[in-house]
Amino acid sequence: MAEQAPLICRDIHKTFDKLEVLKGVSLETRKGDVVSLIGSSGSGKSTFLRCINLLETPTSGDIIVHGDPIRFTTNRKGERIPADNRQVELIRAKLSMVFQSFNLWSHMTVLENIIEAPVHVLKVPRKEAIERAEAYLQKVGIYERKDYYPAQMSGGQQQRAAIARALAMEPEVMLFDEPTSALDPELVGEVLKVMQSLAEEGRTMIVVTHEMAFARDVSTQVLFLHQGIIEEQGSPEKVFDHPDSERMKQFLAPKF
Amino acid sequence: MAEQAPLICRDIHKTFDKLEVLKGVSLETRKGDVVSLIGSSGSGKSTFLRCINLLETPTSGDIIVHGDPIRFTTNRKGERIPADNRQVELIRAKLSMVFQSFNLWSHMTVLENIIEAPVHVLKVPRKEAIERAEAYLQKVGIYERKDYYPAQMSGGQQQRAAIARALAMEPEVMLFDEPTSALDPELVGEVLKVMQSLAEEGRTMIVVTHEMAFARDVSTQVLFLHQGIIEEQGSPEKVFDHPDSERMKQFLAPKF
Amino acid sequence: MFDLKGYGPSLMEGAIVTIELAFLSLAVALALGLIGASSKLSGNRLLRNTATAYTTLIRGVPDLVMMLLFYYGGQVAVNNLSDLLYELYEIDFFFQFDPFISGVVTIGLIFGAYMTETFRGAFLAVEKGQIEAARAYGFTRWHAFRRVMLPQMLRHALPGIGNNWQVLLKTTALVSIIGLTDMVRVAEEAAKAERMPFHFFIPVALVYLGLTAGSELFIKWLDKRANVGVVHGD
Amino acid sequence: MPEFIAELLNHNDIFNATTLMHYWDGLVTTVQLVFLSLVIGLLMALPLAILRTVKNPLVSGPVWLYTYLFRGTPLLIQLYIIYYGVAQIPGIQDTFWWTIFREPFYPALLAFTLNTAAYTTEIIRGAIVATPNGEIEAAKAFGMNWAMRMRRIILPNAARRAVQAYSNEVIFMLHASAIASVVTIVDLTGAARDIYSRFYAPFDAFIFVALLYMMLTFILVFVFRKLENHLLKHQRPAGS
Amino acid sequence: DWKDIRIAFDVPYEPFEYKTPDGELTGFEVELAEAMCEELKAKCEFVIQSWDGMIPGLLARKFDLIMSSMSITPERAERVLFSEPYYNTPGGWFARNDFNTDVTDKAAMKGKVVGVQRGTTMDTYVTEELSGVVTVKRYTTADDMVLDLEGQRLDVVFVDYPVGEQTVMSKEGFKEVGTPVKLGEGVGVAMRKRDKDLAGKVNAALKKLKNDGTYDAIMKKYFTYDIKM
Ligand SMILES: Nc1ncnc2c1ncn2[C@@H]1O[C@H](COP(=O)(O)OP(=O)(O)OP(=O)(O)O)[C@@H](O)[C@H]1O
Ligand SMILES: Nc1ncnc2c1ncn2[C@@H]1O[C@H](COP(=O)(O)OP(=O)(O)OP(=O)(O)O)[C@@H](O)[C@H]1O
Ligand SMILES: [Mg+2]
Ligand SMILES: [Mg+2]
Repeated sequence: MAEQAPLICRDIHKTFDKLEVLKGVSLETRKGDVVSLIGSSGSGKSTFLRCINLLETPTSGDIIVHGDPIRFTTNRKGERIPADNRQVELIRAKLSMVFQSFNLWSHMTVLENIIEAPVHVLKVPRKEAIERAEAYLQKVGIYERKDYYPAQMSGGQQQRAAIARALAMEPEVMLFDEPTSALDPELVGEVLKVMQSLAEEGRTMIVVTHEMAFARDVSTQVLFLHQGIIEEQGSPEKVFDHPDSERMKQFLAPKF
Repeated sequence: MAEQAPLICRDIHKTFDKLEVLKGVSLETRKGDVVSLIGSSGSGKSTFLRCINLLETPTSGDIIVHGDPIRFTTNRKGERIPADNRQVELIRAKLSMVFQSFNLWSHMTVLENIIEAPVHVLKVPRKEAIERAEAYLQKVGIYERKDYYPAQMSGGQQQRAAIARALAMEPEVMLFDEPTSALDPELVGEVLKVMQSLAEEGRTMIVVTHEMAFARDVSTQVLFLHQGIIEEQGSPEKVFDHPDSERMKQFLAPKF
Repeated sequence: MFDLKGYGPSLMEGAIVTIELAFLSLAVALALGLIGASSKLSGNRLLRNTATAYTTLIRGVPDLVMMLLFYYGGQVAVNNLSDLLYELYEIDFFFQFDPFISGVVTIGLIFGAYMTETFRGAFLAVEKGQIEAARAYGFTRWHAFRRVMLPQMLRHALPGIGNNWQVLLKTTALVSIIGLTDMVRVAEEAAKAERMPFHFFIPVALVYLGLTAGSELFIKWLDKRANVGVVHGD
Repeated sequence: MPEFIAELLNHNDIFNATTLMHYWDGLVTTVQLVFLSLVIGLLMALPLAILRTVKNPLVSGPVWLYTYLFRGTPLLIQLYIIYYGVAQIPGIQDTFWWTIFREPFYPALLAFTLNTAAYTTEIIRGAIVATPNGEIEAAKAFGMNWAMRMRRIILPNAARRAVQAYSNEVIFMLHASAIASVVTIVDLTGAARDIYSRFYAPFDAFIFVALLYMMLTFILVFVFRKLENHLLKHQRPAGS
Repeated sequence: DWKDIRIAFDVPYEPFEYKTPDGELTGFEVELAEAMCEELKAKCEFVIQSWDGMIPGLLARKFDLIMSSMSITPERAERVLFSEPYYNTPGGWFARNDFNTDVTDKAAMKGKVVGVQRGTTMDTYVTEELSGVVTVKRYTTADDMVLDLEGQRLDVVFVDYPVGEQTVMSKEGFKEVGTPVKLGEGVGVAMRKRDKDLAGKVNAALKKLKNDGTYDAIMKKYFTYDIKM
């Protein structure tokens, strides 16, 4: 039997009130896949990531994590909601996320932020969690800031803490929303290297990114989202070198 | 007489508790200057910008805006504070800022965010302020989102709203803290073009950026900050093509 | 010094009744408030409606009436039930409502409704991203509540809790209508007996002020802890 | 319908035209008293809350003392001291003030106002202090002075966090106004007490008045729900 | 089977029921109740109950009798069962020394402010006889009323005579005006409606006390005038 796909999304739609933000987005990943999600601002990239781990409930469409389809039901107002909270929690524990706005817990130090979920969700022994956290903090270069509160750190430091928090879960699927936006080119390179090594370990990653170099060199699949629709999809070579869509061509044209 | 320098900073130091973040940073600008502030994460770039408009009070050093040196005094706890709040407010009205974390006012729509300071601080007639705001919203491409609240917008949209808010002040000196971090390459190009056109109008800009292309092509001066010290300073040609410092060479080496 | 005309010991006893009542009802109210607020914000319509009915009804009825209804009305209901059982089945079933427990339950119920609103407001004031991060990491509801919501909402709730507590403290005086002798009741008796309308309220006010001072300090301490990692603007 | 009511009144010795008028007068008095004290109290609380957040203890200290005293002592005692205490001032009866303080309404209004202002001050202070720092910094960076920041950014922002706690305060005040009857004001509770002490039907008299209070509370809850919806619309998806 | 009886009082209401500073309950009605219990051969427990909870407490069986100066009125009689009256005190008019109006002259009384205790027979009397003539202010306690008389918010008060003696006349600057007025049906022991057997026993006991001189002995300890009914 073929290995099970870690994550399949089929025809995801999402509407905020009257605004349709996602108009049918599908995605199928294999183990070790690195999917780059590119597209202009407001095209629905974050919304799509948030739908995958059900921070937003898709208006329609299916999400299948490791062969386990998420069950939905409708509430009395006719809105679609997940049928089983327990299932959602279990699935989320397998998907970790780096938010575009970091969302570090402001009342915890960096280290506490990182060990929180491993200790309490995955039940990793505290000591081990701390060791693991410190290793990741080293990797992203903010080990000396481990006892700082988020508000005392620079933007890039916060972003790295958020990345370390996601890595420390050592999940099968990772969702990254512009994980290097606040970093300088040097650090961007380093963080991307860490991500690449994770991919080589066989973890699946979905990365919203504006780093075309990363999308081209590391990803196995590139999705170009435009106004809620996938305009272009395929291997990096295909998307970057032989794009079909006009929009993609325009997006790639040098601007500055 | 030579034209007055819009902004001079002399030997700025800033210490948080015991941590010395800025260790003597100086900067002198002329009208129409575009100063790029580059450097790794945590090197003190944001702190320096925040010192310039006194959101942080420098522990020592002078700031002179249009020939007007900011007066300091010490409070009872022995901390240095600005001596004259009125002076600080007047100076701030001449310096507008785009924050790294946007800091849009959450209880106002985008349009309200943008006209707020022009109407109430600069006393621009409301109608005129709205017209101006709408023009800038068009420029950064979020005109259709003008009646949204910040929480209802994507990261890139929020960042563009913050840029429009700063532009609408039409100030003499603008401080940008990573103004394109959340934008896709296409938009980055567009925003940078807007900024370039403002420079051509004779406005002075200080831009913290990780876009080396922008720093190289548009700026008149580049400052490379490392651990609170200016490691390298000068014209883009000098800094990028003939750097003196080892750190700068390392920073520029291709990483990915 | 201050002449208590021999009412010192009974004022003291009354103060103890007041303090016990106040703290026990506070515990009930805080628990109900947390449950109520989480129900009101939950997705479950039944829970939400029950909590809304609870806060609206309880806040609607004047405290005095609540007290009368619960204690005397409840007792009359039990009496009627007991009569009925005896007439029909000869079952001897009867119990007396204990005034102290009734007082704690009634005041707890009343202030639980106010706490519900206070907590609900505080929950709403917590930044959405903070909770999303918790949910994104697979926290169970309870875990997200305990580790993220609760500590973050506390700083928004504290001023409201402080106010509710002040009002609760004074509401304990109501228990005299169900036959308990709290310090206000003692002071009233003493004032009438000695014909000194203001005199005996001075020690009562001092006890209240003392309790207030204590709780102010405690809340200040809590506030400091709840605001860890937060930068305040001015 | 009218016959049904007439019949009900005929069969009921407590609710006749006279007692109902008595309740009505009480209702009017309660509404006046509560409404006025809340409005004036809120207007007082705004500046007081702001002063309370000032770092200088010479400014914030007196405000703290005021809220401490007025939250720390029972409203009944405050009312007593203001109502009976004023009359004890020698010679007050011959001054202009007596025309105001002779009637119980104004002393009660004064006591209620001072009391609710103290509580409201604390609520607003808490909300002000919790304003996100980034938004304040943005206001500073755009050259807003302290007063403008307060007026345009901090207070509107704080209103969103204060509204639930303030709705409690409003309902507290409505209930607390019941003690006005101890200084001879015939408010709703006063009316109920008059009728109760005549007919000795505690459940009937008090349940009826409870229904009236409930009706007032429902109106308040409704108003606050609308207000909250309005204030919190920035947290909901766009378009609604 | 009335071997254990609980009797409720609201204190203090001098001289009918009040506590001495050391906490002992005493007073005219208390002593009368003690004598009555002896007569009934019952073990009596005295309960302190504030006025607002008096009738609810009786109905909820928190106690069995109220002997706390509860005047018999038709309205109250609808809810509770009264014994034969066991005392009646007149209402007295009291005012500041500078008050010179004839309280029986309705024309002269026009516009005056009269204080009464809420729910007393004096309240009913003033409300029924003088409404539209004077302004009536109702108070929960007599002391509050005296404060307002002192503070000139009231012109005259109309209270239970012994209460007036205790509260008004114990201070300087006040006087009694007019003559005391006998009002109402007097004060009775209140019971639950269903306890008719108890009422019979109470009435018999009270009658016995009134006749064998016990009542008069107790009354003399507290009053200089006759309140017996
Ligand atoms: N309130 C504070 N308390 C203590 N340390 C602080 C505080 N604010 C900033 N720092 C420290 O100051 C240093 C410089 O921060 P700054 O925000 O200026 O960095 P930056 O150059 O802007 O970095 P980035 O590119 O990541 O935004 C960081 O190491 C940070 O941890
Ligand atoms: N709560 C909301 N209510 C209404 N509209 C929303 C809401 N959240 C997002 N949107 C809209 O949905 C669209 C997609 O947003 P999304 O955050 O997915 O964009 P994005 O592709 O991540 O953009 P960026 O690169 O700028 O982060 C935007 O136009 C935004 O205005
Ligand atoms: Mg996004
Ligand atoms: Mg920065």
